[in-house]
Formats: sequence, structure tokens, C-alpha cells
Amino acid sequence: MIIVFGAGVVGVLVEAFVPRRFRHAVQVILALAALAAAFVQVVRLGGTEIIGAVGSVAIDGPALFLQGTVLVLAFISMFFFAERRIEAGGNAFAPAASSLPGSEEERVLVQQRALQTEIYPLSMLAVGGMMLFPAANDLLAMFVALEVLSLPLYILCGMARRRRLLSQEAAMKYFLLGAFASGFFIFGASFVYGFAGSLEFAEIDAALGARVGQEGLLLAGVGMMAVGLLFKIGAVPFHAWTPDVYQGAPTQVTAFMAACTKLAAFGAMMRLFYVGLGGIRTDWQPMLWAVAIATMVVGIVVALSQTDIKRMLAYSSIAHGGFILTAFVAVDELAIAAILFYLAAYGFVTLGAFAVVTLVRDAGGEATHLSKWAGLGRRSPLLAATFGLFLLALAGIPLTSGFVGKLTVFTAAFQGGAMPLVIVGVLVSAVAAFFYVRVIVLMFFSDPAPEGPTVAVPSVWTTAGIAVGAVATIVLGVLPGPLLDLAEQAALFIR
Amino acid sequence: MNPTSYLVLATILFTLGSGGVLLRRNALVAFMSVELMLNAANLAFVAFARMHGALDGQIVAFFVMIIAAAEVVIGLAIIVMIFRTRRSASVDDASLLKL
Amino acid sequence: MTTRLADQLGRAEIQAVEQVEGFGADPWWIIALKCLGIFVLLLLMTLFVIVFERKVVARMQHRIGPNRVGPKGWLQSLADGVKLMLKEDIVPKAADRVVYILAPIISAVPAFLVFGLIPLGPEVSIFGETTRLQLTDTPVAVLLILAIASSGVYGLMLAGWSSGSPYPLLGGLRSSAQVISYELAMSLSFVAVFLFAGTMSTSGIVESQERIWYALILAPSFVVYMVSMVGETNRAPFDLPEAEGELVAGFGTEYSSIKYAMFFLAEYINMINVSALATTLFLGGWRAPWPLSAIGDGMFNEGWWPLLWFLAKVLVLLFVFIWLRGTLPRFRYDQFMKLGWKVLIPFSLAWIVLVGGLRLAMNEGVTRQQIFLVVGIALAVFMVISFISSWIGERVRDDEEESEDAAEKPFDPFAGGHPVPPLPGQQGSTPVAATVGPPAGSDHTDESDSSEEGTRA
Amino acid sequence: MTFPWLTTLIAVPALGAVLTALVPAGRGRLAKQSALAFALLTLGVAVAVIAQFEIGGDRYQLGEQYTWIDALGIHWALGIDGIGAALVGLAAVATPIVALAMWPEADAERRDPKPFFALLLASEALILTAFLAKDLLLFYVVFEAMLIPLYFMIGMYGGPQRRYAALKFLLYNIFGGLVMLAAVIGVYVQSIDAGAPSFLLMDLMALDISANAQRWLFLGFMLAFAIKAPLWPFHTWLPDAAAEATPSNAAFLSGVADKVGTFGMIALAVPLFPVAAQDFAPVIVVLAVVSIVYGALLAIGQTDIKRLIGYVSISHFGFIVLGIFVLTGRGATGATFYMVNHGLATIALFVIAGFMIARRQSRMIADYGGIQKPAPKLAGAFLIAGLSGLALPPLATFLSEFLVIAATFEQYRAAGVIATVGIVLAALYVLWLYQRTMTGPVPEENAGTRDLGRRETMVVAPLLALILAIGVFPRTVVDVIDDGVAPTLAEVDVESPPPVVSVTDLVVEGNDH
Amino acid sequence: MDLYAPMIGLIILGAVFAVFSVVVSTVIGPKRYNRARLDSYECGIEPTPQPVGGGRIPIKYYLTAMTFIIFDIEIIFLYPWAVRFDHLGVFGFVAMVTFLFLITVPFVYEWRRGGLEWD
Repeated sequence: MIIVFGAGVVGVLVEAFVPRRFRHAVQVILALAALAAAFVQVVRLGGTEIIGAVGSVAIDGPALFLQGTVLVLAFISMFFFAERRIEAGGNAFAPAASSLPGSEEERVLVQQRALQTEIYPLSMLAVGGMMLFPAANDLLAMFVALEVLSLPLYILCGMARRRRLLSQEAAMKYFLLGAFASGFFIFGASFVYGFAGSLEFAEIDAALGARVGQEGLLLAGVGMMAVGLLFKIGAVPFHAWTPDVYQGAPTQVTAFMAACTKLAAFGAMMRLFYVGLGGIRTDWQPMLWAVAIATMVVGIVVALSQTDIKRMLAYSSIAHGGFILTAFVAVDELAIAAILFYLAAYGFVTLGAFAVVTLVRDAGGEATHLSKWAGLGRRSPLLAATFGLFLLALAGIPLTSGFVGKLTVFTAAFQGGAMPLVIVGVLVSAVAAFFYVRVIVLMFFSDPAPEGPTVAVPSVWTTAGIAVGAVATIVLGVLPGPLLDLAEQAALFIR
Repeated sequence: MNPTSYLVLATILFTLGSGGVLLRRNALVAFMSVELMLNAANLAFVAFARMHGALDGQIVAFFVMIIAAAEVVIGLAIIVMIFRTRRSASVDDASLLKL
Repeated sequence: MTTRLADQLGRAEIQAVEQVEGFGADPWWIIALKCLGIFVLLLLMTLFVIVFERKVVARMQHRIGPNRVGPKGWLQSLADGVKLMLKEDIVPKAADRVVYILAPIISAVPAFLVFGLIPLGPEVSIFGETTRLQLTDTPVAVLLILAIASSGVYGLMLAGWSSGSPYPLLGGLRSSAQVISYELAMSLSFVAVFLFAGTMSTSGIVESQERIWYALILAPSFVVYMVSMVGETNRAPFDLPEAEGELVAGFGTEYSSIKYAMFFLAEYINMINVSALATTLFLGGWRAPWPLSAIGDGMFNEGWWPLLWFLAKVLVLLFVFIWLRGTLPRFRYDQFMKLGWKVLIPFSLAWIVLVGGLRLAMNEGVTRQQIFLVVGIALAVFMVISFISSWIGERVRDDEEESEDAAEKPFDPFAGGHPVPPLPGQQGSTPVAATVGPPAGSDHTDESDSSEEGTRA
Repeated sequence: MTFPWLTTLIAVPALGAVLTALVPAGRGRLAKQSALAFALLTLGVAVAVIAQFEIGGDRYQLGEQYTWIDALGIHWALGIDGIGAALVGLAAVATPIVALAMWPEADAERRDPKPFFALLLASEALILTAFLAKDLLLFYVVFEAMLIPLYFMIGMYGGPQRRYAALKFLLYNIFGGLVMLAAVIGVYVQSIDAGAPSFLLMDLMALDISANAQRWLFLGFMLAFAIKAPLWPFHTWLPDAAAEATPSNAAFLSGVADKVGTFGMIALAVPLFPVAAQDFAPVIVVLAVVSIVYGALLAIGQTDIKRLIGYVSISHFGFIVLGIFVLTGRGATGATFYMVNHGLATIALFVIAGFMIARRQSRMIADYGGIQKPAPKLAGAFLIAGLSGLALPPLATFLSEFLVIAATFEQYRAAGVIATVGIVLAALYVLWLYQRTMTGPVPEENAGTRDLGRRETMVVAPLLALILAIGVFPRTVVDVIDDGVAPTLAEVDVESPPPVVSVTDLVVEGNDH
Repeated sequence: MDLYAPMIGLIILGAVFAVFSVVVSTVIGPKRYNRARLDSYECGIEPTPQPVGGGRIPIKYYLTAMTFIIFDIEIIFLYPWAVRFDHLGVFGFVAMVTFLFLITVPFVYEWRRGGLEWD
């Protein structure tokens, strides 16, 4: 974690001192090296269980698992960030985020092939926050991590090279609502603190049974903190930002964000609710039941009517959050393992899917309208097949990672006594299959649109990233054993 | 020390803030409302810290302040950016992203 | 983390630090008396300082200065005040009325407050009540002073904004930018003082200077403070907000009558304030200067005497203000900001670390020789590094300029948000100019840099 | 370690699918040849496997078991029993025939034929796995996974409405599948609660699941199977799919793939949840009877040949389900036997209909007439296939239908009566179809109809031969099936033994007719 | 609270004085209407109408404000640290140096990227 933060800091310095033409290479290498080094460190730490940093950071199975996953996913995301081929020499980001779209200044920068390199330090900082988030062992560290991971993302969202207005708008919406949610989180935290007299989860847990008469305070606090965290997850009814932001943000960032933020947020949520508030689970379980059902249903039902591929994936991501929540209400190790696995599996799929979206382009940039995807299977079967694979994984068809994920999650939920949730989940998955399959139909069975989009030939960066995503999807679908074992071993929080 | 009155104040501030975010159409105002929410949280933390006779609540308030500052910086950057591109800071004008 | 930190600090002390010895026990009438006293003192000093300034400056310029009103012209400022009171009060029609009227009040009121926290002397007896010669003190007095002082900025800002006119707006912005910039340096210069004093209460700081003034042992801090105090009060040579040549009268352009006088008053009181603060923090407060303090077993440090020393010290500092105004030309805005951000702040930060390190070393029992040795080596290393880095930096900067010169864009008159005419050497974005590449040269550094500036945001 | 016959049986078509997919584009013929070769090879392996099947041996033979996902107790567990053996045989026989039948059809398509053949082999591999799986999750995985190749087969080739049909097919089945997933998880959770998490069928069957839980889980399974083996009212995807897919594809779909549904009922739903099966049997019997009559009535009303055959299938699936849920050995044997026979008959019908459509370029019955004059062989084949749909002795279907109806009469007399009505209706639609298409005056445009060609004969002949052969010598097949049925129903018997005489006796008795 | 009460007295006094002066001056000052006098001052040229809600504020000032906020926060941390310096020992010193370093990084960045250039 410190390695990543360090890399972020060094990245800023690089930004400051290295001349422009070397910046990109240096930043990419730095980012990748840092992520790899951090991953090695996480692996070396495997199995340790300590509470460090004066009690505010807990290194345990779930934390390490999620940190490792975040690192791997971020590593792949960096591949996409580094892609320069599809935008004729530039990457997918505006050369200078502050320049006015269409202004002289921008034109010059584009001509110069100026590259946006600040994305790397920014994403390093975000990754650092994501690593801290699931490891945070007190309310303060959790809040700090929440912000550290969010703030760079807000900015990253506004940096798209094409469709700048959309992108900036996404950034603003994300920012306003995100800040709103973190306001809820911290206010709720203050109530919980007021109730328990301590910030540390273990002590909060201890206080749950000890203090009576102030449950109102506690529950209000828990509710508000849940709002903050559910927002990050994109659960209904706090999901309103997701489609807008996913659509508006540069697709690479969307991929990164969709995969990694969800991961980190679920990790944090598990720690908060399991470790800190495990004692009052009967109080918060009904709430999460309702949220889970609403999330699944709304996510899928609204996704049905989408015509933009990024929005559709956004709603699907909301729904997947709902699936994970079904397991969340079953508080046991099986559930933790299931969630961990699902998150990892989902991360790879999402990354891959969004990366494919970056490749389908027309004159105006990415062609995200569904009608433009018609007949893609004829024109570039390999790409369409890959995307089809990701869609099938999202739909949870067997032999893909999505299926195993769903299986584990529903198993956990079922065992935790949440059978109605499982049934809703299953019904909703069936509906979900409809729109995933619809895209496949469109790609393979429709005649190509006459002036349809072209598929950009990516450089080795994106190709490698998508390939990793696809391979992971299949491997986790066919041979999920090792990762499942790992998740199971990791599924124990320390207090 | 009885924190009730402080809590009531904090809650009122928080409600005002959240109301502001939801109701005001100007991005800057909404954004300031968010800051108000954070400060309400600060107040609550400090009040509770007094109640428990512990310092950690106050320390949290410090951190919240930094984070609020960081948010200000980021938020202003984004809002100014939008303002420059479209010469308006109204949330309603930013409506390219619709369902 | 926090819980444990709190334990480290010791919970018992929390309650203890909430009171400052010797305060908070005055009867109400003494408080009222003190308030009134401070108020009158400030008004009188303002009146005095204005005339004093005019006379000193006149003397420096070989003029006579005011000499008509009152004995030798000493009532000149009082007369000016009365005159301003009787002038027509104009509210421009583009102005935001409420804010426009409130702005001078907002700027004046905080100015009065600061003095409430300044210790003017030790314990004295007023009508039989023993009390300290200070309105009040709190454990965070200096912080409070800073807060009060900076709230005065709102007055300037709002005045500029509410006038509904371009010059005041720019003036207001400038002055607030200036004030907040220099406030940073100023605040940073205090840190070393707190480090030594171990308290933020003003009386406590004066107490701790019994042996030696901080101006001596913390000379760099003092220098930083002196510079920033001038910047903070918008005084020459840093009086950019009212730079007549550029901005007419800055934020006060649209003000007239007593409202204008209010700003004026606030400015002068602020001068007195910062001088008083300097006295308190660095010059031993009300303590008698060295030779006097030795006389008669410290008799000059008791009773009402210290008030005299205090005022004398303040006056000396005020004289410095006037002296500066009389001798130094006005800075350019960019030079001024550069001084603040690129010199004072980094320097202060480095100084804080150094002081902290030294004090830590002393606390940990390291001997002086060792300290000097380490400091010497560190200095040498630092110099070598800075030399090399500046050398490399130049090279890199040259590279960068080269690469960016190619992209030199035509001069955009709206780049800063406001239309400005092109500087010599810059090309307007007329069709003709666009075809002509501007000559490569150092003139363009700023321009190309500012194109990048926003990427940070 | 013995030779992993069953894995080989699955691996051969899977390998074939991969290799066929790797055939370079444009070499359609090579793809076809490769697919056919692999399908025949699979048939060979299947024959070898079935030959090793010992009647009266262990319940599951040639078992293989490897741990797949340890964390969830999932295994790659295969085994073959009587029911499985019969259906494996069916699938292995059907695939090369379908591949061969598709041969000309593929040429008529505008698309590259390669994907079809690759997908065909892939789905064969998955279907075989389903018949052999002895791990519930493995079964589920292939049960769902096979939808994908089938979906593409329908969606990429066929009539103008094929995309709609494909989507409908997929959605219906995914819906059913996901509900089943919930039930699968439910069973698994039961096993966790029992302290031995496992997906192995043998372990699961040994579980003692409470009656209430059984009912819910049973419903979950049954929904999926009922959709797959289209049981009224979950049938509506089949007519569309049958009408829009290419004829040989439709043959494969309803002849082979849908058998997984009925196979699931008899091999999974009933033995896993014996109590629930008994509770729900009356309901399902009613549905089955409705299916029979409804399918038959709608078949009569159809104007589209393929759609008609689709409805015929629904009617026949009704018989199969009926046979299973009378819950007697006779019924189950009959149903399984029916599966095989119906598979053969349906394939024959679809394939021959496909030949006709290829000639006339129309699916409308009204466009035909008098075909038997210009193309007597075609008409003859069609008649035999049709009659086998009608279950006329000595054709194969007769015995199975008889077994089912006899068993039904023993248990549910009313249902038996109504099911018999279905037979009458069957006679009506088959004969009427034949009459409308083959007999009568020859319209001008049908005068030049070619008779069956050489390859077409190669396709039809083995089918008809098999139908006839099994009809005349049912004993072998029935014995094999019966060997599987006995232990399966034993689970039901444990709870409440049905009033049955020895199963074998009944079969023999039935055979004597 | 007793410590802060006297300040309120001073606030009241200052406010009364300021408000009183302003009010008195409006009352006793002359009123002579003149259109030109009520226009905003632009060196005599026809005043440009200001947009509603004040004019546009150059971006530069936002930058300054943002940087200020960062340092202000830093100072908030420095003050208590300085006051308790002797009690915090080596740990406190190291922590603060780290913190200062981290604050310096963006500062250096801004410096290098031209955020500290005024013109």
C-alpha cells in the first residue's frame, strides 16, 4: 500500500520534473512497477494477521485478498490507460483537462501529441485508497480511505478526450453525489462514535452489547454510514450516479472504477458490518435485504431499456452489486469467501467488457449506441466473440467466472437463510440474461449497419489487457478451485 | 457534559446541508451544502468527544477538515472546469447525461 | 490510532488546558472598562499614526507635512475624519446594496478585536481589583487572532464584489489573494515560537520570553513575520490592491464618505495589530528591554510601566511601516506573489523542520558540538544538491522550453478570463498574427507555463 | 486405472468441435467432413461404451470421479446407467445423421457453414455430459452451457424469424435454468447442513431432506426441466424454434437436446426428491395430459409443416412426462423408451420435412400435394416416420406408448383415458398431414419434385431401420433401460411403495403384446 | 466560556461604533442626485454592464485559493504539534516531517507546472 502511495507521490514529482516527451514512458513504467511490487508484497504478507498503524489498519485475509485483486485489476487497467494506438497517437484522455474543448489551446496540444500523464499518479493514489479501504479498522481510517480513493476518481472522470462536456458533467455529478454520500458517512460515523465512545471497530462491537438506551443514536448512525458505503457500491436507491458517471467517464476509467471501486467498497462494508457491527446484525440485515432486492430489480429492469452500451453495463454493474449483497446478509465465512470470489471474477469481466467498448469506434470516438454494434460479429468475429464471452459471464452462464460467482454467492445467501433473496436473484438473473443476450443477438445475427463503427486495432496494451480478462473469465469459470480455496482461506476477519 | 443541544444543532446543520444539495440547483451552492454537512459531522464529533472525555473525536474533526479541504480543491476544480466550458454552474444545465 | 494517540497525550490534560491562569475571573465592570480602554486606545492611536505617518514621510521627502489643524497639525486626522463623516454617501446603482454597506463594517469590526487578546502588561490594580492588563486570553489565543484577522478579508472581498464595477472587483480579489498568501507565511512563522513557548496563549508566550526574546533566537521567523506582516496589511511596498496606476483605488474605488474611512481605519488598526502581535510574539511583549529590565530588581516590569514599553515597541514597529513606505518602491504583483509563495513559504517550512530537529536533538540530550557538526554537514550537502539540481533544472527547463516553443500559441487576450491587451512581443490572435510564429525567447516562458497551469486542477 | 471411456466419449466430440472451428474459413466442405467424421467416431465410442454396459451390474458403471472445485465439493463425476445408456445411444446416433442432413441445408444458407458443425459437436459433447454426469453441479453446468451452442445454431441459421426464436429459446431456458440453480444451491445447502458438503448425486440422494424443503427444491428443478422438455404451459418456445431453425437443427433440438429435460426429471428430480415427486405427481400428470391433447390439437390446426412437427413433439413429450410421473416402473421404462423412440421419430420427421422444404422452398402445407407421384421414396419415408409418430405397431414408438398408457391406467384412470384420446388425435394429424402433402392431384409446381437422393437416403435409411428394428426387437433396449429405472424408482418406493408387480414382469408382459 | 465572553463585549463595541458611524454619516451627509455619480467608475468611459452576480473571477484566484487551503490545513496540524512538541518526541517529529514532505510534493508540482506564476 505504501508502495503504491509512494508511487503516486513520485509520479507527481515525475510530472513536475521530467520533460514532457519522456513523461509518459516514465509514468507507465513507474505505475506498473509499483503495482507489481505492491502485489509481490501482498503475496508475501499472505496469511499474516495483524492490526497495524496504531490500530487503524487491519491486515488480514479479506484485506490481503482484496488488495491483491485490486492490484491485479489496476495493473490491467494501466494497460488500457497506456493505450495510444486507437486515438491516433494520444491516449484516451484530454491532453490538458483544463483546456477548453475546441479551443485553440487544445488544438495545439493535440497537434503536439501531448499526452495526459497525470492519470497515472492519480490512479496510483486511487489504488492506494482502494487498498486502504478494505483494510481500514476504524471509522477514521475508513473515511480517509474513502476520500482518498474517491477524489482522484472524480478527476479522472472528467478527463475524456472526446465528448468533454459529457465527461465533465459526469465528473461533477460524481463529485457532488459522492461528496454528499461521504457527508452521510461521516455524520453517521459521528453518531456511532457517540454511541460507542471509540472509533475502532472491535471496540464498537464490544460497546454494542454493553450500552443500552441509545440504540436510536446507533441505528441512525449505522443507517447513514450504510448510505455512504452503499453509494460507493452503487446500490439502489443510491445508484443514481452510476449510469451517468459510467457513461460520461473515459471508458478506461470506467473500467477501472467499475472493477476496483466496487471491490474496495465491499471490502470496507464487510469489515464495518461484520467486525464493527456484527453484534446488531439483526438490526441491519432487514435493511440490506430491502436494498439487495431493490438493487437487483431496479438495476436489471432499467438496464432493459438502455440503448447505450456503457449505460447498460452500468446498470448491470448495479445489479451485480445487488447479487453480492444477497450474500452479504449471510454473515459467515462462506459468505465472505463467496463475496471475495465474486468480486474478483466480476472485476475481470467488467474490465474486459469496458475495454472492448473502447475499441468499437466511429468518427466521433467510441460508438456506444447499441444500434451501432449491429453485425459486429460479422465484421470482427474475434472481438465480438470476446465481448460475447464477457456478456455471458455477466449473465452467469456456466463455464464462465460469472456462473461460479453467482453459484457461490447464492449458496452463501441460501445457507444464511436468505432464500427469498436467492429466488429474487435468480429471477432477476433470468431477466438480465435477456439484455445481455440481446446484445449478442445484435452483434451476431443482425446485418451490419452500413456506416457502422470500425473496430480500432489496438496496440499490445489493450490486447493484452482484454486477453487477460477473457482468460481469467474462462479459467475462473472452468477451474475456479484455486481462487476459491484462496478466498476461503482468506475469509476470516481479525478483530 | 450534555451533548444534546450540540447534537441538535449538528443535525439541523446536516439537514440544511443535505437539503441544500438536493434542492439547490447551483453546483457551487450544492457543493457548499456538502461542506456544511461535513462541518455538522465535525460538530457532532467534537461534542461526542467532550461527552466521552476523549480526544479522538477531535482528531477526527481535524481529519475531516483536511478532507473537506481536499474536497473543496477537487470540487472547485471540476466546477470551474465546467463553468469555463459552458458558462453556467447550474446543475440543471448539465443534462447531457439522461436516462 | 486516534484513541491511542489520545492516550498518549493524556486525557487528564484535556481539561487542564482549557483554562489560562489568571483570566476569566474579572467582574463585569472591569471587563467593560477594559473594552472601552482598548477601544479608545485604538482610535487614538489610529488618529496619531495617520498624522505621524504623514509627518515622517514628509520629513523623508523634505516636506513639512500637515501643520495647520491643531498644535503643529497633530489634529489633522481628526479633522479629516469629521470631514469624511459629512460627505455625501454614494451607493452606486450597480452595487449590491446590503453587502455594499456591510462590507466596511465587516472589515472594521475584526480589526478592533485583535487587541483584546494582546497582553498590554502584567497584573495591575484598578479600583482595588487586581487584574491583568489584557482583556482576555485563551489557550489558542494566537489562533484566534489569526482567525479574527483573516475574517477581515471578507470585508475587502465583499467590498470589491458588491461594488458592481470591474476595478473594485479586481482590487478586492487581489487584496484577498495577497492577504491569504501572506497569512500563510505569517502563520508558519509562528510555529517556531509555539515550539519554544509550548503554548498558544499570548500571555504564556510573553511569560516564556522572560530570558530572551524570540526575535533573537528565532531571527529567521521574525524576519519572515516582518515581511509578511507588511504584506498582510496591504501596506507599501506591497500595497498592490490600491495600486493607483492600475486599479484606481482597488476595492475602495466606489466607496465614499465614512464607509471609505472605515476601510482606512481598519487598515491602520490592522497595522497596529500586527505590530502588537510582533511585539508579543517576538519582542518580549510588555517586558522592558534589556538594560531597563535589569534596573531595580525588575521594577520596570511591574505595575503600569510595562504599558509604556509595550506602546514604545509598537510605535517602533509602526515607524518601520512608515519607513518602508517612504523608501521602497511598490512591487509588481507577480514579484510580490513570487516572494510570498516561492521564498517565504518554502523557507518557513524548511526553517520549521530545522528548528524542530534541533529542539528535538536538544531534548534527546545531544550535545551542541554534535548538533553543529550535523548541521554543518547537512548544510554542505544541501548546498551541493541545490547547486546541482539548479544546474540540472536549468537544463531541463531549457529542453522543455524548446519543445514547447514549437507549440507557442498565439496570444489569447481572454486567457486569464479577462481581456488584456497583448504585451510587447506577443501576437494578438488576429488572422494575420496567427500565421506569424512568435519569436522564440524567454518572454514566452510564462505563457507556455500558464497553458499547463490548469492541468493541476 | 481403467480406460476413461466416458470422458473419451465426451472428449471426442469436444475435440471435434474445436478442430472443426479451426478449419480455415471458406473451406466449408472440409468442416462438414471433419464434423461428420467426429460424429461417427463418437458413435463408435458410444457403441463401445454401451457394449460394456452390464445389465444387472452396478447402478452406475464405468464411473469416473475427479475433484473439480474442491472448495465447493464439485466433481467431474461420470457414470452410466440404463437410462443414460439409452439416451447416449440416441444422441450418438442422431448427431451424424443431423450432420449429414444439414449438409445440403448448410449450402442453402448464406453463411459460412463451419460454425454450425462446430456448434453441433460442442452441443453433442455437452448433452452427452449431461446424460453421464453424476455430479449435480456438473449436470447443471452442462445443462446451461448447452444453451449457448444451441442458441447460436438457431440464431445463425434458419428462417426469417430465427433471431426471435433463438432469443425466446434462450430466455425461456435460462430462466428455467436459473430457477433450477436456486434449487441446486438449495440441495447443496441441505448437504452442508447435513455436514457433508457435496454435489455428488450419490451423496445427495442419500440425504434426508425434509418434505417441505423437498417440495420447494423439486419445483425448482421441475420448472427447468418442464421448460426444457416442453411441457404445457412452458412449451411456447418450441414451435417457434422448430419452425425457424433449419429442419435438421430442429430435429437435433427436439430429438436430442430436449431429452435432457425429461432425462433430468427421471434421473434427478424424482430420485432426489421422492416425497415431493409423489406429492406433485398428480399435478404434473394433469399437465402432461394437457400437453398431449393440446399439442395434438394444435398440431392439427397448423399450416406450417415444421411447426406442426413441433406441436407433435409437445404432445409426445406429454406422454414421456406422463410416463415418468405415474411413478411406476412400467411407466418410467415406457417413458425412457419413449424418449429414444421419439427422438428417432422426430428426427426422421424433421429431416424428411426438411428435404421437402428444400425442394419446394416453402414450409406451408398448402403448397404441397401429390408428392408421392413424383417422389415415391420420399413419401414412403415420410409415411413411415409419421406412422412411428402415431405409434403404430410394430414401429418402435408403439411399445413405449403402450407402456406409458398402461401404467397410467393403473394409477390415474382418467388421465389414461384422455391420453388415449391423444392417440386418436395423433392418427388424425399424421394421416391428415400425409394426405394433404403427399396424396391428391399433383399441382404443376410439384410435378418436378426430385425423389430422395443418395445422401438423403443415407440419412433416412438408418433412422427408419432403427425405428423398425427397435419396434421389432425392443427387448435389448428395454432391458438396458429397465436396469436403470429400477434403482431410480427405488428411491420413491422407500417412501411409499407403489402397488406394482415386479417391473421386469411388466415389461415382459408389455413386450408380449 | 468565561475566557471568551470579554471578546463579545469588544465585538459589540466595535460593531456599534461602525454601524453608528455609517448610519450617522448617511443621515447627516448631503444628498445631491447625479446620474454619473451613481454609475460605476471606469475612468469616465461608458460603464460596461456587469453580469448578474458579479463579474467573472479569473481562474488564477481559484488556484491561489486552493493552494491556500492546502497550506492552511497544514498549519492547523502544525500548531498543536508545535505546542506539544516536547511531549511528542521523535515520533512526532518524524511524523510531521513526513507530513510536510507530502505537502511539499504537490507544492513542488504546482510550482514546476507554472501554478505559481502571476502576471
